Amino acid sequence: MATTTMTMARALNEGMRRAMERDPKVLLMGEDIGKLGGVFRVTDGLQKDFGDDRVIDAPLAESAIVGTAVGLAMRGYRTAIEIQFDGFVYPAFDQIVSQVAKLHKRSKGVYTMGLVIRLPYQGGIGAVEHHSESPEAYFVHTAGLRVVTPSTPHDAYWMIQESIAHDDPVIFCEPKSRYWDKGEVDLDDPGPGLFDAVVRRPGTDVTVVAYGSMVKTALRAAEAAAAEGTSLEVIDLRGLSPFDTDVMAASLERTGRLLVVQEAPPYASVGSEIVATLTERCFYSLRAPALRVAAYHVPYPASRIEDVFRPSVERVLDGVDRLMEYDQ
Amino acid sequence: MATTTMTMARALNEGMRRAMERDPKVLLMGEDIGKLGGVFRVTDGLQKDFGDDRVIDAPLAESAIVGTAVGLAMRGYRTAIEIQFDGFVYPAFDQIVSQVAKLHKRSKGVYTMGLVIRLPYQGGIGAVEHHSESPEAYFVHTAGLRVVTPSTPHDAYWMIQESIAHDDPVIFCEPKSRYWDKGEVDLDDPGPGLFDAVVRRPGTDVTVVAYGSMVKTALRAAEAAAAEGTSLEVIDLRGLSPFDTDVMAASLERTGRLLVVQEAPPYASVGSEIVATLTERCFYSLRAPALRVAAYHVPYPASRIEDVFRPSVERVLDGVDRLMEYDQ
Amino acid sequence: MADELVQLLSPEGQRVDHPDYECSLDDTAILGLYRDMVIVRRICNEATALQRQGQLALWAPVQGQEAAQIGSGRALAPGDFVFPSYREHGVAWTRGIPPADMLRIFRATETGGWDPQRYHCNLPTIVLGDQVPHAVGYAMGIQRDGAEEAAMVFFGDGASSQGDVMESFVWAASFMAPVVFVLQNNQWAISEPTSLQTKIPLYRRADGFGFPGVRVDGNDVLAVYEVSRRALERAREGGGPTLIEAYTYRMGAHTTSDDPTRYRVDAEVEVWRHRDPIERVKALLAREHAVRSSTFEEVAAEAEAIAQALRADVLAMDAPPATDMFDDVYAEPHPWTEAGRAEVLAFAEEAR
Amino acid sequence: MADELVQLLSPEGQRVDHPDYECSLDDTAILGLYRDMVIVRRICNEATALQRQGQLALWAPVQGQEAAQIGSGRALAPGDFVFPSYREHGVAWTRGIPPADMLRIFRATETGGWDPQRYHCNLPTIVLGDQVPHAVGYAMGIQRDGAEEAAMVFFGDGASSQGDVMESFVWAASFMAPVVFVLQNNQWAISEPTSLQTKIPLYRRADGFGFPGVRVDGNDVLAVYEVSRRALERAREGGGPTLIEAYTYRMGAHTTSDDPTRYRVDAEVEVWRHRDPIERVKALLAREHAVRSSTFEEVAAEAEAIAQALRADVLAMDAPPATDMFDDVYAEPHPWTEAGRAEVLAFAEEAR
Ligand SMILES: Cc1ncc(C[n+]2csc(CCOP(=O)(O)OP(=O)(O)O)c2C)c(N)n1
Ligand SMILES: Cc1ncc(C[n+]2csc(CCOP(=O)(O)OP(=O)(O)O)c2C)c(N)n1
Ligand SMILES: [Mg+2]
Ligand SMILES: [Mg+2]
Repeated sequence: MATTTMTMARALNEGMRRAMERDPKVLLMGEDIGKLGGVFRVTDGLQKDFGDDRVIDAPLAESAIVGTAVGLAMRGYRTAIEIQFDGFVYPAFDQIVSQVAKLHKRSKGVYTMGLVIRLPYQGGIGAVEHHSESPEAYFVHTAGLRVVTPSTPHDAYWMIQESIAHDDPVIFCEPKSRYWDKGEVDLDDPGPGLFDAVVRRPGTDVTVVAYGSMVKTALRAAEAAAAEGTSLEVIDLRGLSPFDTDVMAASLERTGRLLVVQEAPPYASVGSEIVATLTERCFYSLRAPALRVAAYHVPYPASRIEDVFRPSVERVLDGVDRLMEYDQ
Repeated sequence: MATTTMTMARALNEGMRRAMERDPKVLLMGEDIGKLGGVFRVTDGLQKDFGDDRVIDAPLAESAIVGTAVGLAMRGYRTAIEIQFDGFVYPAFDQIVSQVAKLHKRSKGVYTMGLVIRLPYQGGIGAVEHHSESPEAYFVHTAGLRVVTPSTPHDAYWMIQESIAHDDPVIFCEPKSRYWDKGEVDLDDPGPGLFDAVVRRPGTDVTVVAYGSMVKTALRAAEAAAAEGTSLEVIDLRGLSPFDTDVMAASLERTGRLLVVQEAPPYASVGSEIVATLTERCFYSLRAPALRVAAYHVPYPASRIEDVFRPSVERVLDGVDRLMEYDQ
Repeated sequence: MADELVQLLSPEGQRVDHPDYECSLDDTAILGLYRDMVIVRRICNEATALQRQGQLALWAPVQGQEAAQIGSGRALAPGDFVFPSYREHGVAWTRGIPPADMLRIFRATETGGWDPQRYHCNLPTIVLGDQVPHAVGYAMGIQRDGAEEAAMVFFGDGASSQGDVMESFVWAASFMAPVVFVLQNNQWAISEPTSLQTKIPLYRRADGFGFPGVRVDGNDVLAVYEVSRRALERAREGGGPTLIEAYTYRMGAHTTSDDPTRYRVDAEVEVWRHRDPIERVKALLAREHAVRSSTFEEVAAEAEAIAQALRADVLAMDAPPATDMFDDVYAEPHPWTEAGRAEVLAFAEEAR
Repeated sequence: MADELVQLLSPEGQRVDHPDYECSLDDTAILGLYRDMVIVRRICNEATALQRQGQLALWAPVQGQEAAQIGSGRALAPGDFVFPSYREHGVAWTRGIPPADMLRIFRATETGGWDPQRYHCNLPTIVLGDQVPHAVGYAMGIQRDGAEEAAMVFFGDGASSQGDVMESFVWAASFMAPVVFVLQNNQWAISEPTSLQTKIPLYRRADGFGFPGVRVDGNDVLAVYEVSRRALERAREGGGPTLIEAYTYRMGAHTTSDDPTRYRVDAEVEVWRHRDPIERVKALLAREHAVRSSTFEEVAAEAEAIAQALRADVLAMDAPPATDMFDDVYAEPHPWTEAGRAEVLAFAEEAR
């Protein structure tokens, strides 16, 4: 078993390198991904090694980046797109929703829309406006897309490869605040499937479901809660469309309490869906209503106050408290 | 009390006429809204009467339609945009999400983004692809926007005027399958507020929440259920962001059973949010988990089979049955 | 206008000299183009009739634009790939797509219609401009494959205002993509005249992006063919993109839902009737190539037979099973989609 | 390049004749422009230092582009309205915006920075191209008001590829909107050279849309001023839009997060150093207008004082209260937003 320690950014880089080595039809496209290696250096060195025919610096037009990747997919290529920051994916929204999501259906399966749209998402890096968005709900709501998000270097390494190899379009959400976190990567064993949820910490009192950046926050909260005698089970969702209802339900049936933690604003979000789905599935197990700890219904604020906007350990613990109070 | 009978399309037309008469800063903009009067004739005659400086036929570019309306708003104008069909709003998504929704905040309230984006939405008219979408969840999730949807000519007449007069941007969703339905319009009394839900039919067993086209479907289902001895309370939501939690909760506390009916696909949708919000608010009143009857997680299908995709009276009744079975 | 318009055949069917282009087609080929146009018009009329009879949800007539579509479509090589919008029935015809397949989306029994890889012809794209970057991306794929092929993409005068179209121009120029943009300027975008989209001729849009633009008489099939052939060759040989503005006219309504009397005058339609794309070839064939009236009658009879077969095919075209909506949404099963399928099946079961 | 570039002042500070433009500014005015540029550069250096010291989250240096921004900004009339992107500190300066306000978004204490109506200057727009249709729409408002005003909008060579920018060209041309598009071609879009966005000079983009495009030496403040003045006058008088390509150079990094050594060579920067926009005006002033070195020292001292005041202001700039995020999201209270406010307040209460 070959394991190595690396950052998530590096793990993504290595994962893409492997995908490109394995399949000559794999291309990368995005703004500044060539010589610069991307603003986060996730594609560092890849253009040098694979050439600018395969690692394509794109003119600045997100709609055309996605639109041309669709055309490349029609010709049999698999393009992993880098959108420079979450907030810049919206100009491509029409191509994603009206074309990427629908062409496999429209062509009765003739076209393989095997493209990946990499979105460095979520906040927590003190950035200016539009650089800290959590747009995943838009894509989860859209039929025809798949959405995943790793929270560890190991998952980043494997999930990017699996997403590129997948025949469906995958919106690949990268928690940018975790790019520089290091972790062990097992280079031989991918572990769970692309859309499987993983129990990161077992517990008995409350099921805490998180994804992306919030997994770390949830784990810290679990640590703190344990010190106070409350046992949190922390689930890393990994797949957002589809998400892993079974793993969440199994946990909820034991704990009777569900808390969803997300960086996105709450309304009509992934958290709403998890609550609605799990409430229906586990109605008789619920000792309290499923609750959410999320951002607020405001545009991402000036980053000097982003720590109030993004769920904190304290807010997770507060959610836990609220849940624990219900059946006492 | 002056009431007249008219179609929803006509009511919208009259409402916009009144808004334009009242306020010279009100403009209309969209594709084919001038001589043609819009593909649904909702703006019929308005260019003739108000001139092409106020009723502006736009070049075919939705992003620029919204973007220029933003600029007009900065200059003090209030533009009611017509997007020709729901499926063509996506090219404007960036302007809506990154600019329209955020400029009031960014300018600390200096800019009034008093614009309206009219979206003929939902299906049921046997149209080709992209002409029957229900994109409301995208906008409800987005902070900074408001979303409303009338279901009757009376509401259409008043809500369009209130939306145009509103200082926040309003996504105005028009259930196109109801454009030709006639109804009484009270020209003097608007009735409930812009975001208020309305109980369209009182009942005792199940609270059915619907909006847009589905209100009619829900009312038909209530009729049928009554014949079989089940009493449905039908709520027309009207406001989607914000929605009227109080009216729904008051009903749910009496019935103990909630069914949300929507034309949009279910995941991470308005229905998910209603279920999540109401489950939390009325946890101890629930006799069954809140359920949804929605479209499916597929692109809008070929319209020859749209009646299976869109919730039908039968599916609503089936949802009611499932709810009623819980506590028996 | 005249001096910027490539024309090889006058409205009266007289040959016209052009400094840069000359007709390379022989009798048989010209008769072939004539035949194509007659058949496509007949298909279009049949479809309109079918719509009137409630057999189609909608139809977008091509009448008046047959030369623009047949001339460009016939210039394509089999290996080229073409990206139509929603009105390119003539182009689809040149790719060998069965007429009934063209009508599937209009009968609303499906959202596609044919196998795009088989015919090297993409499915109709309804969202204005969305197909244009697809063509450019496809062309970038051609480059990477080192193939001598080209992509050709169709869009209208109205669609030319969409950002996606212009971003595609940027890309095509930047990557020297082997793509030919065919802008059919049929003077109208539903009720909006071309003058609302631009104050200068649309072919000049290319000037701003650094590749050639050419305006061709879109009702002159010979000119359209030659201009398209040249542009496609250029693309295949690595010369980069070309914008062709086919200057033509939509003789009918925008679609069968449209009422053009609300926004345009009959006199305008009359003017264009005298520029009919079929009549001028017929005149040429009759005069210059001594094609006999019996041949024209044969073509008409063939078109009639195709129309009748089409009618039969369309009437036989049933709604798909309800569960069709769940097929092919994803390449691998997605549990949310499958949950819908299960619900529909259970419901159908119950109803029985 | 030379023959297409409007230049009135050589890099050496020599006057240059131009057939269409001549300098209308007197000594005082030119000294004023010099002063502006010196101050803006000093502000920029201070901001960079503040960022290095951890006082700003980010900074986007304007160094090298002072003439492009001061020349155009100073050509504006008070009633005109200007739409900057995120690097237009020079333009903001010409609108009277306090330097500290320019830095608020970079200190991440807010997402705006000033009252746009007061200064007739929109807030910085970060999403590339989004501000361009705003300017056109604003200009359409000017038309409807019957006012003699113009809108001016700034964007970069990279942003020129965005659909929104080109759709704005369509609109401006179609409605003859009183808008001046200022494209600062600073040769780079982060790591991407302008040659990736276009193969021909960007000012020629306007040709494809039917309005004038002009390339001006963006490091020549006199030329930028005159070209801008002319375009603004034309706009105000109903002549429609103009595209000005200010050919300049980003001397610094894209932002303080950027590392330009990864993608460009020092020699290139050196070449542009010889074209410095400030030095050439200084040479002119010294030689032709006999401005004494004491005057230059006074300007430097004033710039220094402004920089020090800026530093003090920035250091005094606190994070807003957490509930700031709930203010002004909506013009009227929205219950979902207010629920968040209540939660944050309750939480703060509890923590006390
Ligand atoms: C993005 C988008 N907006 C609006 C529409 C509705 N629509 C369909 S066809 C059409 C007019 C298109 O005109 P043009 O591009 O000239 O093509 P033509 O119909 O004349 O062939 C419009 C506005 C659409 N399909 N897509
Ligand atoms: C829609 C969008 N995509 C990507 C970005 C990220 N981004 C910020 S600045 C920049 C380069 C812009 O270059 P240019 O337009 O030439 O302006 P300059 O920075 O040179 O002034 C990029 C890619 C963005 N802000 N908006
Ligand atoms: Mg047209
Ligand atoms: Mg630049």
